[in-house]
Amino acid sequence: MLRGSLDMAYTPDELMTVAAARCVGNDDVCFVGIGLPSAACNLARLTHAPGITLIYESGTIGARPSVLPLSIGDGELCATALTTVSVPEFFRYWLQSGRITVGFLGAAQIDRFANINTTVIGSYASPAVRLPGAGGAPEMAAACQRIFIVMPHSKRAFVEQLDFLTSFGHGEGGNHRARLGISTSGPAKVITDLCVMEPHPVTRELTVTSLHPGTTQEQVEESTGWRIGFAEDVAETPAPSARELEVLRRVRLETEHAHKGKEFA
Amino acid sequence: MLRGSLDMAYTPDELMTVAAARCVGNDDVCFVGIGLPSAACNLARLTHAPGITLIYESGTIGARPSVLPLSIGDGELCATALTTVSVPEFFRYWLQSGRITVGFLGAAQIDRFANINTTVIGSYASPAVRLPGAGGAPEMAAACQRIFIVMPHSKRAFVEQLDFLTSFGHGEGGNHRARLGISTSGPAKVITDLCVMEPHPVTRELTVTSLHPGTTQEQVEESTGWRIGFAEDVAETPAPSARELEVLRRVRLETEHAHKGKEFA
Amino acid sequence: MPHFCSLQAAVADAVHDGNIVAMEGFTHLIPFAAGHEVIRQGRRDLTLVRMTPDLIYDQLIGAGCAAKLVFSWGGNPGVGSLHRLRDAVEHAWPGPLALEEYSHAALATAYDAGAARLPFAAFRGCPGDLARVNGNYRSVTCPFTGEHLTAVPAMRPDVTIIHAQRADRDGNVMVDGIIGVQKEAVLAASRSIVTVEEVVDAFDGGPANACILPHWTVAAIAVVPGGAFPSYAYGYYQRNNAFYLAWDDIARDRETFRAWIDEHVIRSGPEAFAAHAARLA
Amino acid sequence: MPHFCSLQAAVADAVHDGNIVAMEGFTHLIPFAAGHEVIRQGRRDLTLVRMTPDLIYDQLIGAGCAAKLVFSWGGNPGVGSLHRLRDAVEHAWPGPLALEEYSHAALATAYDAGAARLPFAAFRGCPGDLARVNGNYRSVTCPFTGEHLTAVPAMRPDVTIIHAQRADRDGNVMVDGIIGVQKEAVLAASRSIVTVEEVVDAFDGGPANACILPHWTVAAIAVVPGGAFPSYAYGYYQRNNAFYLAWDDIARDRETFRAWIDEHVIRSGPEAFAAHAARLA
Repeated sequence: MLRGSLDMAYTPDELMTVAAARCVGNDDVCFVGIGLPSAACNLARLTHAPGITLIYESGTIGARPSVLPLSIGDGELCATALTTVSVPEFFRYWLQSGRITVGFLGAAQIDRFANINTTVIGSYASPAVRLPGAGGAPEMAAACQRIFIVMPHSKRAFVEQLDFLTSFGHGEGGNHRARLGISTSGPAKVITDLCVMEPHPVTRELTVTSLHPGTTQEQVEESTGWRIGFAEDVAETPAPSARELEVLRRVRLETEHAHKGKEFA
Repeated sequence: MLRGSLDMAYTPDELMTVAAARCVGNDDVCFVGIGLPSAACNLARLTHAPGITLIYESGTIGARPSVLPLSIGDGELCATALTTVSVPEFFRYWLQSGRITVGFLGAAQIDRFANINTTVIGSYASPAVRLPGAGGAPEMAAACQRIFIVMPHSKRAFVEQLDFLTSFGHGEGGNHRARLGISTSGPAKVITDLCVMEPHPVTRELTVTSLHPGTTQEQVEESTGWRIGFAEDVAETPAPSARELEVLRRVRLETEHAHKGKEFA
Repeated sequence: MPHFCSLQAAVADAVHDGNIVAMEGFTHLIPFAAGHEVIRQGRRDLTLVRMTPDLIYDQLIGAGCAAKLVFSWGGNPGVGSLHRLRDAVEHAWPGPLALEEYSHAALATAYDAGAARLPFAAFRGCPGDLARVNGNYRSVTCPFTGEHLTAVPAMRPDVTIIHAQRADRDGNVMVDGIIGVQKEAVLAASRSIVTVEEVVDAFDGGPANACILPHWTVAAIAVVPGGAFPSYAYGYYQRNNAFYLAWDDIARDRETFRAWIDEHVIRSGPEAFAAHAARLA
Repeated sequence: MPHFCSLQAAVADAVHDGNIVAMEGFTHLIPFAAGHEVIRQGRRDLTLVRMTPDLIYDQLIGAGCAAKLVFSWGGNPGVGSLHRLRDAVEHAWPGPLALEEYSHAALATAYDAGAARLPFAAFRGCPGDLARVNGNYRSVTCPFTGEHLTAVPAMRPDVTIIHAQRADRDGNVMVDGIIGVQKEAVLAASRSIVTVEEVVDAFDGGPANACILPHWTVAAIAVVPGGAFPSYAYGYYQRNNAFYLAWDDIARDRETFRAWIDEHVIRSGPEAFAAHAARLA
């Protein structure tokens, strides 16, 4: 589905990606996951934040991929990186030391305090769906200075109660992070294909602060598994600019071309 | 002072070095200190143990210096090494993990159980002589599979009571190491300019097992600060071979030449 | 001095039923040829350890080699699920699979402690349910600040298997590019097998601080060009993303999977990987 | 982005009286020019941290900059004593010097913990008197095996100063050769100064796993060719062993030492080091 005026049509995914890209700046040091976060961070690098540092958990520091990686350890990341360190060093010296300013996360489930589940749907012992698991997410959620969560909006994903708490967001809300001795600020925004949510300054419950062009409050309410609140002044998310769309589409096209590779014989 | 027949004359220092070199074999992985241990290990490498691995605590693994280093971090070590790792990695992954088969130590003081002092003469709080300190020695004494101690024999050095226990040898003797959970075998030989001592199989007290050519039991007794014991069959230390002397002298000559360097202006 | 030998001999010698086996390579240099050899030799009841199980453990699990999986992220990178892993966990096919699950930070530091032969690793953990389902998440208290840190036991595999770009004639092994936890996994293990793209006379002109495993840390080396396919060998050949995508269909169905294993693993050998070998200019 | 500036400005900005200052470089790339600048600026009551104090801290201690020394081996490598260090400890000249003394393994792992921003490091310690005279040797118990390990607090300097071969124009810093604890010391510190031999356009052709400090980990960079003299810069110039030998005489006597400091430090500047700079083919 394309939205916007005819000459500036864009997909919900493109809007999400652009909105995520706008969260990071030139001086940020970003922990980048594969998929939409990688697209967003590289879009930022190729537009308003040329000096941004992108780090992938494969230990590639300062990667500048010309095409988006399919895995977090693609050769392109290493070839363009300032340096590549071992994975234990990456987690010990670089992530957990608190040097990374921004981390992007996705999730299968998220709750009202931006805690997330990437482990199982159903019970842990006999899950209905076994998901990939934690990866770098738990320590990223704890150690990055700010966290942005990017995921499509649906009632299955935005749930009243997580099946498993993989990565800690704002816990039970309020100053729960601080009470546990976590010094970083945690999830700052949740960006979906419908809206942008931010934690309430006091309760830390996610609140809609911006609706994407064409989205209604009702749509958000119907897609959220708890009674979602809205800020007093809900803004309209700025549409992607022509330049942002152009760069994003070019990178994706080049990526698609590069990843076709040779067919498996 | 030269000993031996005219065509095979050698100094006590040369005999010590050759005796030390003979302690290591082709499959050994040696933690090498500067000075006599470095000369001994490289002599071994250039004669009977061409496959020996020499590691200096600067993190240079598999160094094959053509001249003997003046410091444990000379450029020659890095240039000829298989690889050079960081100092924390060296101590964590390589030394303390128990991978190093042989370590050489020297000392200002040693006691009857081959415990050594390289820290102070006199009291710690106001020492008569402040020595360099521990360096890599304590963990080397604990983690290398076998330890060889090489030092000139004198009453000031071979003492009844250490002023400071820097590196643990056989402690109070007997199975003291095992009682403390140390799995390595500890000091195996002490090589001096007079003799070779080995710990008694049960008491672990140092016992003379070999006298250097021309040395008497009385000389050893007069140079030792405790009542030193002798093995039932005290051997005569084999004199250096012509080949060993030739290689050792050539390396030392080349080293002297190389280290003169440019004068300080 | 490691034993230069066939992959068949190396696996037969080092990998036994019931072993704790780590096959590492963080998205890069994944030792697929060695994994296939383990399947071909019919090993059973293995505890498979790997940060990112990837297709290699999907294959071993589906082929019935594993009793337990120790891991921190189990997906098909950039594609989706590992269907054989899911089938084992969700439906106990072809048998039940016990899980011991960590975060990347926890498992990476556990390997680091294993390489240092320390009994545990301490790190700044974080609240969540992982510590509830894995009894190996414990706590230590800093004796200086009183802070509680998370502790996990050191990872000490019986056997570690990695793939590297090259060995020299003495059996020293060089890994270049994304080095992951390969060095730690080898140093943490009781014994190790390395498959390599090629053997060179010397690592001349190599950097002073390259990631090199000295010959006395490696038990056996087998030359298997292309042995990391469909993952990649930096400087040699690229990741075959098409295969990663194709695997989604192959592995989704038990019969398709079995047929694939039969054709490409059971009725094949390490030499088949040579078709994927290349040396980038 | 680090501030490219003069060494004078970098030291004036970052090094304050009473600071915990680490100047690292394990026999290699010892930041002598920066040490001289600290002496020239008359800093006092510093806690100086360095695994191997070497001549650089002999100079700072003799010049009266230090109240305390944290170290693990304090000699003139291959030559003998550090006479100014000994005079301070044995005769409190030019003032008393407190010691906090470790083994190399302990101090190296303390830097490692500092870089990881962990509060302490655990390692397999060994019996001896060091733990008796340094209250920072404590104990932690493995929650899995019950083994008692030695714990030391993480090393977290206020300022770390290192010398490196080169920076690029963005302020990234590359260290090549014996890398010691330089990376850890910079990452463990609140702020850092790096002196470099030269600034290059890019680290082209460098190895994938080179030791590089990204620009956002470094506060200030000063270009000081020859700044590691009389130690060395791998690939640039060799260690001046003759100076290490000559220092034994210079430092043995208080007056000779004072005259040397006056002539070569107080009435000199960083530019004097350029006479020792070179680039090996």
